Amino acid sequence: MLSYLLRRLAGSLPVLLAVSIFVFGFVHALPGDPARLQAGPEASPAEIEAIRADMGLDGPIWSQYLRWAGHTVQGQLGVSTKTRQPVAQVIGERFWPTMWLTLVSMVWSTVLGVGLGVFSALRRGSAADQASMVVAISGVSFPSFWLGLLLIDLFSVQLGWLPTGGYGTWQHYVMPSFTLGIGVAAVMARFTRSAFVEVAREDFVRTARMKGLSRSVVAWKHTLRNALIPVITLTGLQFGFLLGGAIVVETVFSWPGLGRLLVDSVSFRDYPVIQAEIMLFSVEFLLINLGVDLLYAAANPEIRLS
Amino acid sequence: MFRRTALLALPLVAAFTLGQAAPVRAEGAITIALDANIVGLDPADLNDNLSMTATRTMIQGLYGFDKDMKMVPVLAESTDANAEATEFVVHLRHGVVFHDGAPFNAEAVKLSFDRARDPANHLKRASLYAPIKSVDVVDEFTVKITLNAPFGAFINNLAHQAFAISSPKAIATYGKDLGRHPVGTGPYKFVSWETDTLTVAKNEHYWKPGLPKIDKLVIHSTPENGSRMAMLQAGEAQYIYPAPPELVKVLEKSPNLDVVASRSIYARYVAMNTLRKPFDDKRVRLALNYAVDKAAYLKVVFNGYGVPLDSPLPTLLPGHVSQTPYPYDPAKAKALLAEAGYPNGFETVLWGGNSTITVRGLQFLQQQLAAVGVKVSVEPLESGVAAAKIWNVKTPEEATTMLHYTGWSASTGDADWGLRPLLYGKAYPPVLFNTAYYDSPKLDADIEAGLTTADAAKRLAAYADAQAVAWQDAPWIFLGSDDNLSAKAKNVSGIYVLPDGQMLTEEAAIH
Amino acid sequence: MAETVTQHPALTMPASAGADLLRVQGLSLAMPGADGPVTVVQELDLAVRAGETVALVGESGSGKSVTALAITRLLDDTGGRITAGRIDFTTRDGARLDLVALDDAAMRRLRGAEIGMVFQEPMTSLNPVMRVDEQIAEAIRLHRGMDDAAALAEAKRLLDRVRVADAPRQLQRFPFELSGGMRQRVMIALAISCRPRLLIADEPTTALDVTVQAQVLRLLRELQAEYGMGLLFITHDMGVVAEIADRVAVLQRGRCVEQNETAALFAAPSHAYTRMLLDAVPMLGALADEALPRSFAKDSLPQDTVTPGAAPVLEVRGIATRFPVRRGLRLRGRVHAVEQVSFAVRPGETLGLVGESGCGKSTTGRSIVRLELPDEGQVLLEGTDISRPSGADLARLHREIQVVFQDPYAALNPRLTLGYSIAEPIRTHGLAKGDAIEARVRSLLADVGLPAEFAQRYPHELSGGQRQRVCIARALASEPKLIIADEAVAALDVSIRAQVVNLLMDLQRRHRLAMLFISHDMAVVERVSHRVAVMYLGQIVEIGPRQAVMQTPQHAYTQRLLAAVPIPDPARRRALPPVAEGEVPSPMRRLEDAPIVAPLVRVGPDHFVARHSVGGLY
Amino acid sequence: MSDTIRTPFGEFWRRFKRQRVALVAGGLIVLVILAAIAAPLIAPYAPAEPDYNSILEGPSAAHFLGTDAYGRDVLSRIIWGAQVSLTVGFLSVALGLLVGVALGLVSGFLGGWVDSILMRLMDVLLAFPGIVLAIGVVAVLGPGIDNVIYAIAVFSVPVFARLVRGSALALKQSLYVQAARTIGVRAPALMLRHILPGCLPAVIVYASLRLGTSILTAASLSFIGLGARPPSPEWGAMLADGRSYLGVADHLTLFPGIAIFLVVLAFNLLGDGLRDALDQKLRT
Repeated sequence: MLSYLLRRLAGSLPVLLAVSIFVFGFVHALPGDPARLQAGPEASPAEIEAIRADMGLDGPIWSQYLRWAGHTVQGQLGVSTKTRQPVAQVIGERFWPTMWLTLVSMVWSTVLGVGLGVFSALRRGSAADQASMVVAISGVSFPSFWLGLLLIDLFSVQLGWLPTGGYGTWQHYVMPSFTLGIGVAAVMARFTRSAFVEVAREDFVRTARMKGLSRSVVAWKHTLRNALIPVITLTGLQFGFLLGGAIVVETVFSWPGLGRLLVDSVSFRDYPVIQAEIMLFSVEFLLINLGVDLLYAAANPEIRLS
Repeated sequence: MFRRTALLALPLVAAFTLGQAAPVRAEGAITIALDANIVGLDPADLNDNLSMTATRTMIQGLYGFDKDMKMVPVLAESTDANAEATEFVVHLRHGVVFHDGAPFNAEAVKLSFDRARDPANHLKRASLYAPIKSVDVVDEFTVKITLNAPFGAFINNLAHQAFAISSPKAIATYGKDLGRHPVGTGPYKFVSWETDTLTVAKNEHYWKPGLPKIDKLVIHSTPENGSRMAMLQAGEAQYIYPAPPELVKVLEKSPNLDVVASRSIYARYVAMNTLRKPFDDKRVRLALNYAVDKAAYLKVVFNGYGVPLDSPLPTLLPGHVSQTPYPYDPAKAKALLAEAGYPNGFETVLWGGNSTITVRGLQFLQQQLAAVGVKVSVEPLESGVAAAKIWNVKTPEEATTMLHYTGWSASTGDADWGLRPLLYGKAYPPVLFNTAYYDSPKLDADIEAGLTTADAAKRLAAYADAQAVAWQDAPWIFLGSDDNLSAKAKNVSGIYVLPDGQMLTEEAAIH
Repeated sequence: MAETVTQHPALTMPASAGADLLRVQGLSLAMPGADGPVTVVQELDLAVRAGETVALVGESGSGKSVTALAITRLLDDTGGRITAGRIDFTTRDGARLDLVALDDAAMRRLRGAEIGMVFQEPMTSLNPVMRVDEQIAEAIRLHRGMDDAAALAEAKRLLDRVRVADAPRQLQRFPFELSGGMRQRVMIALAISCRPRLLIADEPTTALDVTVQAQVLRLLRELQAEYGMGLLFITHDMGVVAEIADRVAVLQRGRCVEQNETAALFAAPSHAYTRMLLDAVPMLGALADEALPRSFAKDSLPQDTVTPGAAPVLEVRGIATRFPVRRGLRLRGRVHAVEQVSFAVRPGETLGLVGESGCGKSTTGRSIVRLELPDEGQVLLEGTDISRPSGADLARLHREIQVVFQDPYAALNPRLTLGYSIAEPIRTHGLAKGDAIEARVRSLLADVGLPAEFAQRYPHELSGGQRQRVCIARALASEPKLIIADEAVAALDVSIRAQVVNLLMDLQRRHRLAMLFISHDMAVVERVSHRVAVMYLGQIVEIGPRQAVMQTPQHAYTQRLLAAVPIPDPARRRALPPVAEGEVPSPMRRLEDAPIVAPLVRVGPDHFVARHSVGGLY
Repeated sequence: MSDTIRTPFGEFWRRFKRQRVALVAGGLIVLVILAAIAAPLIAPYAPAEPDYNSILEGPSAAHFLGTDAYGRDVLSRIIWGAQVSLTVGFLSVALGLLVGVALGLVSGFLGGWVDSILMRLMDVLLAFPGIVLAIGVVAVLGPGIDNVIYAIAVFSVPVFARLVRGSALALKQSLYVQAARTIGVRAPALMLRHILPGCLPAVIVYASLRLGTSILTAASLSFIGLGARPPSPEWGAMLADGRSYLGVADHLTLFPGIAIFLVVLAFNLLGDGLRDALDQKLRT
C-alpha cells in the first residue's frame, strides 16, 4: 500500500514537471508586462526596469524558469507582485473557503444526484424517470451566474433569508453551494442512472433476486454498490474541476476563493501567484486522482487485491 | 429546492463555524462595499483608489482634501514656500500620536518620506517623491522640503495619499511588511485584513475631538455590481460605491436607501492617434467630435449621471476653463469627413477596457460613429493585454493604437496632472499616457510654464491656454465627466466620495 | 450414497400423476421486441417430480431459458410476460400453488427456499463486490432464520459439501479470485443452501471445461439424490442430457416438439427435429475404426486430401509466447501461454489442436498470424521463415494464412456490409479490381452457400451460422493455403455446427486447404482431423495421427480429457464418471520458475508423447 | 430475419424514435437552427440598430421582448444571436472534436510511448483550470468570437481524446479489428475504417452534451469580460450585459437566459437520447 502510494506519487512527478513548464511558458506568453502593471500608471521606465529585475524577470527565460522551479521545489513560492504578500499566504487564505465550498457542494449534490439516479433507474422508462431526468438535466443547463443572481434577488433581497455573499456561517454556503452543486447533481444523477441500469442487467442481480430478496434490497445492497464504482471516478473528476476554482460562483457570491484570486492574478499578471496556484491545482488534481483510485480500489475488490 | 438544500447543509453546520460570524449590524458599525480588492495598506506603495481609500481611514498626510476636494491641512498647520517653488517649510500639528503610541513629529515625517523615496525600497509611488531633493528636520515640529527643480503644484502632491505618514515605530518593526500592518494617526485603527475584508476600529485617542463617531468600519470588496447592490438592499452593507447608475431606479424605490451623486474629476474621452491616418487630419478629429451625442452618451452609459466635457479638464479640477462645445451634428460630421476625403467614412479599431460599463461606452461609440459612416471594430482589452498593446510600446511608430476610449482622474487634484500625462509631447507611452500621440509645441510650452512656477495666477493662465489649444486641435473625442454614484442606507451620514473616487470616512456616523 | 445414484431414478420412480412437484400447463410467454411483444414460448406442458431430472433441450432461441425464468417468475424483471397457462408447484408443506398467480412477495418466499436456480455464467452470476460467505449466508438468513454465525457455519458446511477445497478460506474470497469451476460450485451451494424442492439448472456446465463439467454434473446428481430434489436441467448438449436426465423435453422455437424418457427418446426419436439434433451431435468414438476424417454429411466420404510426403505448408518450430505479469513497474512473473510448441501442417491436412481453456491453443494460432508476437521459435510458411517478416513476407503471411474466429458476430465489423468485409482481403492484397471484386464476392458467397444479395447486408441481420459462413468466405477471399479455425464452431448451435464443419471439410476438398483446427470439443476434432495435437499448460503433450491419439491415448492428460467427454448415449451412461477432482493449474509462473520442456518421445508411427512432467502429469 | 435491410443508421433511428424527450429536444434544436438561418427574414429589427428614444422598454407590441440599453430590439437580437451562439457551440465542439479524436485515435491505436506522452499532455490540459486557459487564449489572440471558439475548443480536446482513446483501446482488442489485422489491413485503414467508426457513437453523444457546455462556457466568458465582441448578440453576452439591469429591466436577462437554458437543455436531452439509442450496453 505504502509502496503503491510512493510509486504513484513518483509517477506523477513527470506530469508536474510538464505542468510547471507549461504553466511557466503560458504565464510568460501572456501579453502584458507585470512590472508595468505593478509599477502603476505613473512610474518611469527606469522604475519599471528596476521592478522587473526585482521580480526576477531579467535574464533568459530558461534561467528564470530554473530559478523559479528551484525555489518552488524548496517551498519558496515567492511574493505576490500585486500585494507583496508571500504567495503561500495569499493562496492559503483562499484555499479553505474554496475547499469547504467544494466539499459542501460535492456532498449534497452527490447524495441528491445518486438518489435521483437510483430513483430514475428503478423506474426506467416511466414518466417519473423521464421527468426527474429532465429536471436533473435542467440543472446543468443554467448559466450559473444568472442562477446565482436570481437566487440572491429572491432569497437575500426579497426574502432576506440568506446573506448575499461572503464567507463564514452556514447560511453563507447555501446559495453558492447550490449554484455550484446543481450541475454536479445533474451529472451525478444521469451517470448513476445509467450505471445503475447497466448493473441491473448483470447476471448477479438475477442471482440475488433468485435468493428471494426483494427488489429494494437487491437495488440498494447488490446493484448500487456495483453501480457506485464508476460513479466514484466521476465524483473525483468533478471534485477536481470544482477545486480548480468556481470563478463565476465565487464572483457572484463574493466568495473569497481561489477562482477569483486566479482571475485577479491573471489580469494583474501576478506571475508568482498564477504559477503557484496552477501548480496547486495540478497537485490537487493528481492527489484527487490518487484518492479516487484508492477509493475505487476500496470499492472494487478486484482492483484492491490484484 | 431551497429548503432541501438548507436541510442538507444542516449537519455540516458544525464544520463551518470557523471563520467570522454573520455580518455585524450592531450600532456603531458600518460596512462599506467597494468594487475591487484592497491591494495593500502602505500608502506609498499603492496606485489604486480603493486601497488608498482604505489607508485614508488609518493613515494621514500633511495635507488632505475636504469633501469637495479642496485641499486642507491635516497634520500640517501651514507651509511657507519660496518664490521659485523649490523650498517648502512645513509647520506640523502638535500633540498628535500614532496608533502605536509613537509621537508625530518632524522626525516621523522625514523618516516616512525618506523611506518612500528611497529607490532601494521599490515603492510604487516613489515617482511622486522624485521632485524632492531632501527632507530636513528644522525643529521638532518643522520640516523643510527642498526640491530639485521648481514645482508649483508641490503642495498638491503633499495632499496625495502617497504622502501619508506611517508610524516610525511601525516602519522599524515591520520593514517591508508595512503594507500588512498599517499604523498612522487617522481616525481608525487597523484590526484585520483578510482576503475581501478590512476591519478598522475607532481610534480612541484621535486628535480631532468628537471623532470618529462609530466603533467599527468594515470595507468589503464585492466586485460584482449586482452582488454589491444586493448587499445594500439586504442590509449587509450600509454604503456602496460605486453604485451602478443603471440601477438607480431600484434604489430610489427603496424607502430606506439614498442615492448619492456627486460630480467627479473624471474625464472620459476617446484618444485618436494623431500620428496615424486618418486621425492626423484635424477635420476628421473634429468630425468625430460632432458625430457623438454627448447627452445620449451620458444617458446610455451613465443613466444621465454626469456632464458633457467642455474642456480637456473636468469642471471640478482647479484651472478648468469652459470651451465652446462641439454640438451633436452628424451632418456636419459627414461634411467634414467628406472634406477630409472620406465621403463614405472609413474603418478603424476602437480599444477600451473590458468592464461592463466601459464596454457599454464602446458599444455606444460604435453606434454613433456608424451613423456617420465610420465603421468601428470594438476591442475590449483585458488589462494585461491593454498594458502590452497600449502602454508598453517603446516608440510612437510601434503603436498600433487607433481609437482609445479611456478616462482619467487627476489624483493630485491639480490641472498639471490633468493635462501633462495625457497631452504633453513628452508623455507618449511608455513614459506617460498620451495615447493620442498629440504633440503641440504651444501646449507643451504652457505645461512647462505651469510647472516651473508656484505663482497661482501664472499657472492658471498657462493652463487656460493649454485647454484652449487642446480643445481646438481635438486630439480626443471629448465625451463627459460622469458622476460618482454611491448609495447608502438613509441612517448613515458622513461618508463622502471625493471627485477623484477616493472616499472620506472620518465623519461616518449611523443614526 | 453412491449406490443410490447408480440406479436410474427415472426407472424406479412411479410415474403416478399427483406426485408432480412442478407441473407447467399450456404456458405461453412473450418478450418485448422491437415491434411489440414476441411470443417466445407457446403452450408448453412440462412436469418434474421429486427426485427426477428433466432435461429441457433446445438450440439457442428455443425458449428454454425463458421458461426457467417464467417458473421462477424472474421473467417479470426482464419485461417478459406470461400470456397463458399455469405453473403449479407443490410446496414443502404440501400446498399446491399456481406460480403464475403469485405476487412478488409470495414468490420471494419460494425463491431460494423451495426453488433454487443455477445459472449458466458462473463468471458473472456472483456479485463481484461481495465475499462468498455473505452471498451464501444472505439466503440462509433470509429463509432459514439463522443468525449470522449459524449462517456462516452453514455456508462453510455447504462449500464443503460441494467439494470446494479449503472452504474457510474460499468463503473469505471474492468471486473473481475463484476459477470458473469453483464459482459454479459456489453457485450450486447457494442454490441448495435452503434445501429447495426444485432445482433449476440453466446450462450450468456450458461455460466450463469438459473435465470440470464432468465434476459438476456428478455433483449435481449426488446432491439431487441426497436432497430428493426435482431437477430441471436446461441444456443444448445432448451428451450432457444422456449423462444426467431421466426425461427429456425438446423445445424448438418455443414449442415442445417431443417429450419422453431419456433412453426411449435417444433410442427412437419420434420428431424430425429431435432426430436432426441427435444426428448432428458428434459422438466421440464415431470414427474409432476409421483412419481418415469424415464429415457429418449423410453419405460423406473419407477426407482423403493429404498427399503423403508433401512439403508442409506451415511449420512451427519451438515457438514460445509468454505474457509478462507486472505488478506496478516490477515484473512478477510470466504466463507461459505457449512453450516450445512445434508441429507442421501439410497441404490438405487438418491438424486438430485440442485442450481446455487456457492451455495455449488459441495463443498458438494467434502467434502464427502475429496477433501475438512469439518470444522464441520460428514459423515457416512454405519453407520461408516468417518469424521476423519483411513487408513482403508479412503481406504473404496475411494472404496465405487466414483465420476463422470463434465468435462470428464479433469477428465482422458491424458497421460494414458483408460484401465489403469479404472484399477487404481482395482489395488489401490487390487481388482483383473494379467489377471483378464484386464478381469474386458473389462467387465466394456461393461457395459458402449464401445468396449473392447478402453482400448488401449487415452482420446483425444474419444468424450465427450465416455469419460464420461469411467469415469463411472472407477467409477464402485471398485464396489462402492454410486456414486456422480457432474454435470456429464452438459458438454455433449443434445443427449449424455440423453444417459449418461440413462446409469447411468440403472446402478443404475443393481447395486442398490445410487447416489448423483449434477446438476444445473432442468429438468435433475427431470428425475433422487427420492428426491431433493435445495441449496442456502451453505445451503439446501428445501429437499424432487422430486415430492413434484418440483410441490409444498415451499421455495422462489426454486420457483424462477423453474420459470426461459426455457420450450422447444413455445406454453408455457411466455410474459415476471416473473424473479426477481438482483443476488445471495456472500457466502463470514466477520469473525464476521456468517450466521444464523436453523433446517428445515417439510411441508409434508419427505419434509422440511428452514424458516429462507438465503440471505434475506424465 | 427481417427482409428490409437495416443499415446501422436505420437501427439507430429505430431506437432513437422511441426516445420521445430527445425527439422533442431535437425538434427544438432544428427550429432554433432554422430561425438562426432565417434571421434576416424573421427578425423584426436589425440586431445592432440603436434607438435612444426607446431605451430599456419592457415587452410591448412594437418590441415583443422589449428593448435594451441602446433601444435595440431584444427579440431580434435573440434571433440573430442564435446564429452566433450556435456557431460558437458547433464550431468549438467540432474543433475540439477533430483534434481530440485524432489524438485519442492515434494514442489508443499506437499505444506505447506515443500514448504515454499524449495522455500526459492531456492530463496537463485537464489539470489546467479551463477558464484560465480561455483567459490565456483570449489574452494572446485578442477578444472576439473566433478566439472564444478556440478557447472553448481547447477545453474539449482532452475530453474527446480520452474518450476516443478508451474506445480505441477497446476496439483494438475487438475481434473484428484482429480479424482485419490477420487479413493484412494496414494501420491507417484499420484506424479510419475499423476503429474510428466504432468510436463515433460515443463521440456523437458526447459532442451533443458538449455543445450545451460550450454555449454555457461562452456565456461564462462573457460574464468575466472575455466573450464575444460588441455588438455581437451572442446570448451569453446579452445575458452578461443584461445582468446590470436586474431589477430595472429584467427582460434583458430573462429572455436570453431562457434561450440559453432551452437550447442547452435541448442539447443535453438530445445527447441523453442519443446515448440511449447508440449505447450497445443500454439496448433493450
